[in-house]
Amino acid sequence: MTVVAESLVLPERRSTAGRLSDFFWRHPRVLLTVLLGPPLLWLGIVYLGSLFALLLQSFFSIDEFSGLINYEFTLATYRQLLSEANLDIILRTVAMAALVTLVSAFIAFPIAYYAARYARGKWKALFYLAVMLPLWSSYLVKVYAWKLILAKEGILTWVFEKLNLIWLLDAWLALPIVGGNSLSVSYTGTFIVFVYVWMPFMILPVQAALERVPANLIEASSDLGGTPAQTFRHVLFPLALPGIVAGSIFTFSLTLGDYIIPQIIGSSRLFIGQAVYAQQGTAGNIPLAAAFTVVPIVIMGAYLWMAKRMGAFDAL
Amino acid sequence: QEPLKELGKGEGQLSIVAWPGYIERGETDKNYDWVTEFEKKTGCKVSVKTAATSDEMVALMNEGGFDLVTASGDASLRLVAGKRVQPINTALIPSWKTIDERMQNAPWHTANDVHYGTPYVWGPNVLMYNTEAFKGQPPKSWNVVFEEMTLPDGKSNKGRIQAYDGPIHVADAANYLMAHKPELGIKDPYELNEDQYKAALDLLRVQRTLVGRYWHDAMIQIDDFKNEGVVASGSWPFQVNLMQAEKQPISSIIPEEGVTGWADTTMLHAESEHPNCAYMWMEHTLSPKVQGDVSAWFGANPSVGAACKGNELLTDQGCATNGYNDFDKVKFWKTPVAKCASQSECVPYHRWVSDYIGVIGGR
Amino acid sequence: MRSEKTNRAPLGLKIAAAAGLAFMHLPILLIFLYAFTTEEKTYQFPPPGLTTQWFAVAWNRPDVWAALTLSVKVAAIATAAALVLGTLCAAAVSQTRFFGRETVSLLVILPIALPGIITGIALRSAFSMADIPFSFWTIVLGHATFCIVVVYNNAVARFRRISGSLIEASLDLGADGFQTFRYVILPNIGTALLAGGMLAFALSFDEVIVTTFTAGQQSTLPIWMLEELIRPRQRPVTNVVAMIVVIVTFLPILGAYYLTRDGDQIAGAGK
Amino acid sequence: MTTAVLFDNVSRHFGAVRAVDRVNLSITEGEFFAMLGPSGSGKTTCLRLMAGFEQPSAGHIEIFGETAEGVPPYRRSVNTVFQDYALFPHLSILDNVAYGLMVKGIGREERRKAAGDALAMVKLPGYGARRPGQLSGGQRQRVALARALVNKPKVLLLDEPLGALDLKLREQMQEELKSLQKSLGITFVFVTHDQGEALSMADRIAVFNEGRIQQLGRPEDVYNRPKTRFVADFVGSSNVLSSKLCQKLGLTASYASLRPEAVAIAPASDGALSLSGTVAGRSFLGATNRIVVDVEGSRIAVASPAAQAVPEIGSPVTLSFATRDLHPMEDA
Amino acid sequence: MTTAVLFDNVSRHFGAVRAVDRVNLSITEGEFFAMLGPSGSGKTTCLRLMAGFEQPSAGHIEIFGETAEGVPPYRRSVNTVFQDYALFPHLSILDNVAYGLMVKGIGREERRKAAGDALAMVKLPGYGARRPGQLSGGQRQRVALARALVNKPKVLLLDEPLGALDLKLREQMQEELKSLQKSLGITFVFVTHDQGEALSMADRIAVFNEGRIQQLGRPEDVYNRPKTRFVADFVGSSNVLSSKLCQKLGLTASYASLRPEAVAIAPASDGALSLSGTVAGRSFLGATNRIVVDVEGSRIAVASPAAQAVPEIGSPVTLSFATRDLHPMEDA
Ligand SMILES: Nc1ncnc2c1ncn2[C@@H]1O[C@H](COP(=O)(O)OP(=O)(O)OP(=O)(O)O)[C@@H](O)[C@H]1O
Ligand SMILES: Nc1ncnc2c1ncn2[C@@H]1O[C@H](COP(=O)(O)OP(=O)(O)OP(=O)(O)O)[C@@H](O)[C@H]1O
Ligand SMILES: NCCCCNCCCN
Ligand SMILES: [Mg+2]
Ligand SMILES: [Mg+2]
Repeated sequence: MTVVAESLVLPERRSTAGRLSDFFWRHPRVLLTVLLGPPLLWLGIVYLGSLFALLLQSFFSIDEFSGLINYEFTLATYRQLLSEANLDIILRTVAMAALVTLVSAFIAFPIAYYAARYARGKWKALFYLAVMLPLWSSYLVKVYAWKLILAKEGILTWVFEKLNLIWLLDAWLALPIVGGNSLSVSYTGTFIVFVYVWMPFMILPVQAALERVPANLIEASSDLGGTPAQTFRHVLFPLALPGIVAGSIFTFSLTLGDYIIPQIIGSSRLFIGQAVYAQQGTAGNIPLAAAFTVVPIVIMGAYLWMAKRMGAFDAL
Repeated sequence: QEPLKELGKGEGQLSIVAWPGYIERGETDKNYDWVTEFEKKTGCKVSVKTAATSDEMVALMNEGGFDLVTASGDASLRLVAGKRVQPINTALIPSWKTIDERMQNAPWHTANDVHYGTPYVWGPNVLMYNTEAFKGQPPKSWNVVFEEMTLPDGKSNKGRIQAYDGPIHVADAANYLMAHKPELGIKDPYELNEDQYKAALDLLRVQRTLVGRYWHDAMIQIDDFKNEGVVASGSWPFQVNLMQAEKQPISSIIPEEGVTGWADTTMLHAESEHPNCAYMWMEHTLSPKVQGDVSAWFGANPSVGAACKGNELLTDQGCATNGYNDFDKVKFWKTPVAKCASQSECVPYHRWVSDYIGVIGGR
Repeated sequence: MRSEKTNRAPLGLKIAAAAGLAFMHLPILLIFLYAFTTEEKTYQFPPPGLTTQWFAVAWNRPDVWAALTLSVKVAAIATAAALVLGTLCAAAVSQTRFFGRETVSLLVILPIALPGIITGIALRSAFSMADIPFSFWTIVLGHATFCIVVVYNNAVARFRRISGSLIEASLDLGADGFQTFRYVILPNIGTALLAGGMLAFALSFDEVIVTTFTAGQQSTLPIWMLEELIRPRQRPVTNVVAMIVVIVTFLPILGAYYLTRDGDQIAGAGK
Repeated sequence: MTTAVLFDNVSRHFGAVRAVDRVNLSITEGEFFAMLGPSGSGKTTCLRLMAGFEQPSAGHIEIFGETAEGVPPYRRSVNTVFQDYALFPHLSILDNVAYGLMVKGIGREERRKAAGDALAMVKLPGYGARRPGQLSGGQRQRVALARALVNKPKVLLLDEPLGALDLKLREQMQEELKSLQKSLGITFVFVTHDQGEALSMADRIAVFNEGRIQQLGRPEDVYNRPKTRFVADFVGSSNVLSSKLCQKLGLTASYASLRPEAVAIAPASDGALSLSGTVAGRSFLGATNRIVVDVEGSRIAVASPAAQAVPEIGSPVTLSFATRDLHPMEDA
Repeated sequence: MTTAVLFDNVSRHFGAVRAVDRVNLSITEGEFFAMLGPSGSGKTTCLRLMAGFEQPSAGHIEIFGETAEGVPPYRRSVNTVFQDYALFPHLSILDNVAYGLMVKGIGREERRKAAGDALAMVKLPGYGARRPGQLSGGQRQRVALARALVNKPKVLLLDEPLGALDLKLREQMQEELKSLQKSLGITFVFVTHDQGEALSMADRIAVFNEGRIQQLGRPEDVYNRPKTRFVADFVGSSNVLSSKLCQKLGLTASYASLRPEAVAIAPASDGALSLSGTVAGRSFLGATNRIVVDVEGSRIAVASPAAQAVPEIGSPVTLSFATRDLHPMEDA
């Protein structure tokens, strides 16, 4: 107890840090600018700038023969985007993304629920690892592993043969739309791999949302006569919904833009990602590629807006 | 743009856009290596970017950063029109005069008597098939990939065939129609009027019902023949050779309708940063040794006649096997344009692009 | 939560969770299995024989090392950039009030909420417009852009947990702004930053799509893998590399878990 | 008189922790029963045993004569008002209150009407459309009450329902709760660690310590005649006279309790006992002054009416009190 | 007598909210000053203005005669004990206490010694090595106190430091704080919404409502002579006699306060006033019974000594009280 303040105001620090600190304290706006400047410069200028530049390109067109961009404002590219074949691509992709999201939520929920409500101590750590490991294993190697599994002469056929269930597989493949010559060239195959690769992104947000549901709400429901099923339906699920929406931002967006999976497992019918990739890389039609990217941007923009209103960002 | 006046020292680097299998440094099979020696000799370090379709090549060249491209006929004139490639000074390439006369002034690299590159190799798009599925009765016609039928092994061809995932495949359908629907009056599969074009698309729509997945990448096609039960497809001799080397039950023929094909040119980028190395490479590729090795590896034909004799890898029968003498039967890839030679108005390439995407998508 | 010790999970839930986990892990076991197969050209099932030779082969392949080194460098620098930018942003959003605060969180999320191909193409065309040649740094730039959000999320969550009065207490006790950052803020958000950084590293390390568009001739590990998978030379080598990456990252994941365990969940991890 | 809740030697252990330890009690129908005790003494656990969230480790529980073990919470006609209210944040106030009826399958109109009535009963008519987040603490507490009462439970359990409230609001709610209980005639089991609350509201009080009941009786008994040192200490601010002082006063018991308001600062009159000491502290409590007197090392608090003069700290005083105000206690 | 803190017409507005509205006060050095008021009345904001976390929207603040505006918190020799203690979770108890000295650049040994002494002063010697998470609420509160005191502040600000504590612990800490303040002679500014706490601890009390000071004075004045209805209502449980009753009793003021303990249930003796009504409620408070009597629609609470008989609910009674116990009030 040696320091005795002689007056209210302690002596001003002479160090630069001290003076700077005083300066920031008196001018909080300057501090804010210093904090926010670099990230905003990066994201707001570099990233958003690039996005806008890209969108701008969608108002140009391409010379069909030489493949060079014609820098004149036109809506021709959008007219092209709205051709039937391209609308098919958009519809196909959005439907796939929606389905993948739905089924991912369905598979992820029990895992997240168990991890949030029942797993404790060591088990909890184990669950966490079990969810994280697939996220950390190479995306490409996983996709190729599925190629082996789904190929006509692949592991799944082998298993079905051993189980004498090959008729079941054949019956499924005979179905219209979802069927095909083999799983690896069917929508079913594309769908399975999409779910496999993106579903883990759903688990952690859902788990986080479930962990935030106070235990006593569950007890309150039970106390008021709610059976476990009713408690799930009326309390648990609605409260976990923001987590599901947060997770779906990823499953939906990642499906929407992927071009590698449908290329490797699929029937050559294009998805948006492939169309963008093909227009940009293969065809060198940057304007059309840019117009195609408008679709996910608009969809995700609406999605994010809705998610934000639902409070899903807190669950991210 | 003026071509290079004289050859200087190598810049130490060279980057090439090429078809897969065109530029080998012995990594897949150490006997096939025509890069290492070049690098040693010239000090030009070669890097290769492979492209699976002509469109991709054009896009890569438009983007820039490359010195050379092995462009097929459907890409080469587009590159010239877009001023992406520069004329070459044949005087700086001593082996120019050894080039097969059929190739020396070929229209796909010559515009207004100016040459835009050196011929590389050429070849047919053959019909590759699985010998077990065809049980000793090899297909004779392209009909196995265009029409539903029962194959000699007793099973339908549905889901067991493939087709090329590039708009240029429309020409294969037109070629088939030339033989089977003469009333359409198709004279050149790359020059189609609306009716002819529509007939070709209709044929391709039938094909869509038979194809599980279109092939885009040579290696993936090989995979599909091995693991996906694919038994017949238009293909390149390259895949046939690779699979035969692996002792797979694979063979190929040139069907009775004739074939489309490619004759590729090594073209120099308009803004090439390593033109000296590029000229050295062009010269290098015209040596009978390289021509023979590439031809053997890819199943193609050399552009230098001398390569047909005495090449260890190609062997003396190689040229005949690969169709060296069928030059006239091959309808070489070229870019379809509206102002065509054989009739008044043709469907241009950009419609081939968008419509083919539609056909594959099920439209 | 107190009574849950005594609660048992319903059987249906257990089965569903177990089945879900099995679905997530069986294909990974397959990847491991094929690291040991004796067949090098195709993935034959079941494998004709097992061998450990591919580990030695992978060890001796210079291209593996080159790709690995590049990926580690890219991920490290992208993570460092994301750490700085994400922390600054999180500090601004959670410690101050300003117009458009809500928009910032949207802006930060955007690069990951939009498909990678859009980020990739946008940056690519911006680079070529600005005449920036593709290089190591363009890859880093692309990766850092979508890594910021992971750091930001972790940091914001932690900032939310540090009660505001903690910082005021420090000021009250005579510490200036920098001292408060050094002695109070940093120690309290440190573990969250570490966890966020690890996830950012993982994201960058496995990113194919954005890399495809922002890389020139450089080949990161995923790009190398793509090449290897399409044009295989020694297929099992790819699996060996994939397997080793998983095993080597096991400990850091566990570390991140324990570091942030009693705090907020590492939500949105690995996006 | 029916027995609403019966605990027969009930224990609940968590590992080594004996949260509830051999508790016997019987709560009569219509009674306002309070459980009082310090933090961690097992009050909540008792309540959870009644509600069905916990199962006894040993012993037997009956609710209205029926065995309670194995009956899940949602099949007990017992409802709980949780300490932090546990309102469903995603539902409107009306839907919160109607929740119990909804899960029972009561039609939409009917349950909304019932919920509206319940809200009116707790003086929150017209609040039905709001969300819990838009209400103040006291209002939420009332919603929680309405939500429980709408189910017409036979027993209502309340776990420190007023703990989070302002003193002023708390006093108001105490009165409201008490009169509500009177008018509805429902059995209330009320947990609190605030002795004043327990004394003023309950018909009977069980004082808990370390999982056991220390004393069970009417408020006056518990306050005036604490059975143990613990109860004397915890309930009211009784003085505990040490064995030394007891001896000095000629008592046989080793401890005795003496309420501050039973002590006067004055020479002893006839028949009264007296002790002398010095003033060690004093504070103004509004209605009274609290004067702490040091008597041979023990501190004895005196509640002296505000009107009376307050002696200075350090001055010697004589304390006097009646023999009947000294209550001998057990040692525990 | 030096003025420690001076507020000269200080306001602090947040948008439309007038958190602090034209407050004047002057706190004397060495004083124990309490700020009492309901939630949201601006107490914390006043404290934050003194500590430097907020700047006044209007008015002027002086601390020991020096202008406080523009001086950042870290250069004011004022320290705060936060309501939630705000101990640094990553530091040991000793390092927490030594923090203020560390950032001032005091050497390791010296500051550890000073921190150890401070811990001994708050009766926590030997706890230095623990983490805040390993202490109970009361212990943490003391650490927060030691951490502030080790800097020898000239003014110590305490924001409801006892709010989170158990009743029992709270009483104990009240005594300790009070004696500490006496022995150190530091100016304490103490925020609470518990009237009992303010009355028993403070030298002077400022009663806040809606950002304004309603009354400022000694505890006895505030309790016995509330200036406004609000103060009467909020401090103690004074009865507020409506203008109707005032008129009936022949008073000129429109409102008057009357403390429950000043009322007796008995016929009026000489010179006393009386009212009659019926018993509406009664509850046992330990030392007293609280009896609520309905007098022509107004409710008047009576604190009747526990020893006295309690009339039944509904029975008619007469209330009597001395004229001097009636305090006329302003309307506000
Ligand atoms: N699920 C549990 N697991 C382990 N111990 C528990 C559990 N529930 C309660 N306990 C312990 O049992 C004892 C009694 O707890 P209980 O909650 O019944 O006390 P309480 O009297 O309600 O206290 P408070 O006034 O703090 O709410 C405590 O020591 C507590 O830590
Ligand atoms: N930073 C702020 N922004 C907006 N309003 C504020 C802010 N701080 C305080 N207020 C408002 O000012 C008023 C006074 O708040 P203050 O915290 O001073 O009250 P208090 O008397 O301390 O209450 P409590 O007893 O609940 O702590 C409240 O209405 C509060 O909502
Ligand atoms: N574990 C990484 C999987 C790759 C997903 N990348 C998403 C990036 C979106 N911009
Ligand atoms: Mg409790
Ligand atoms: Mg406050």
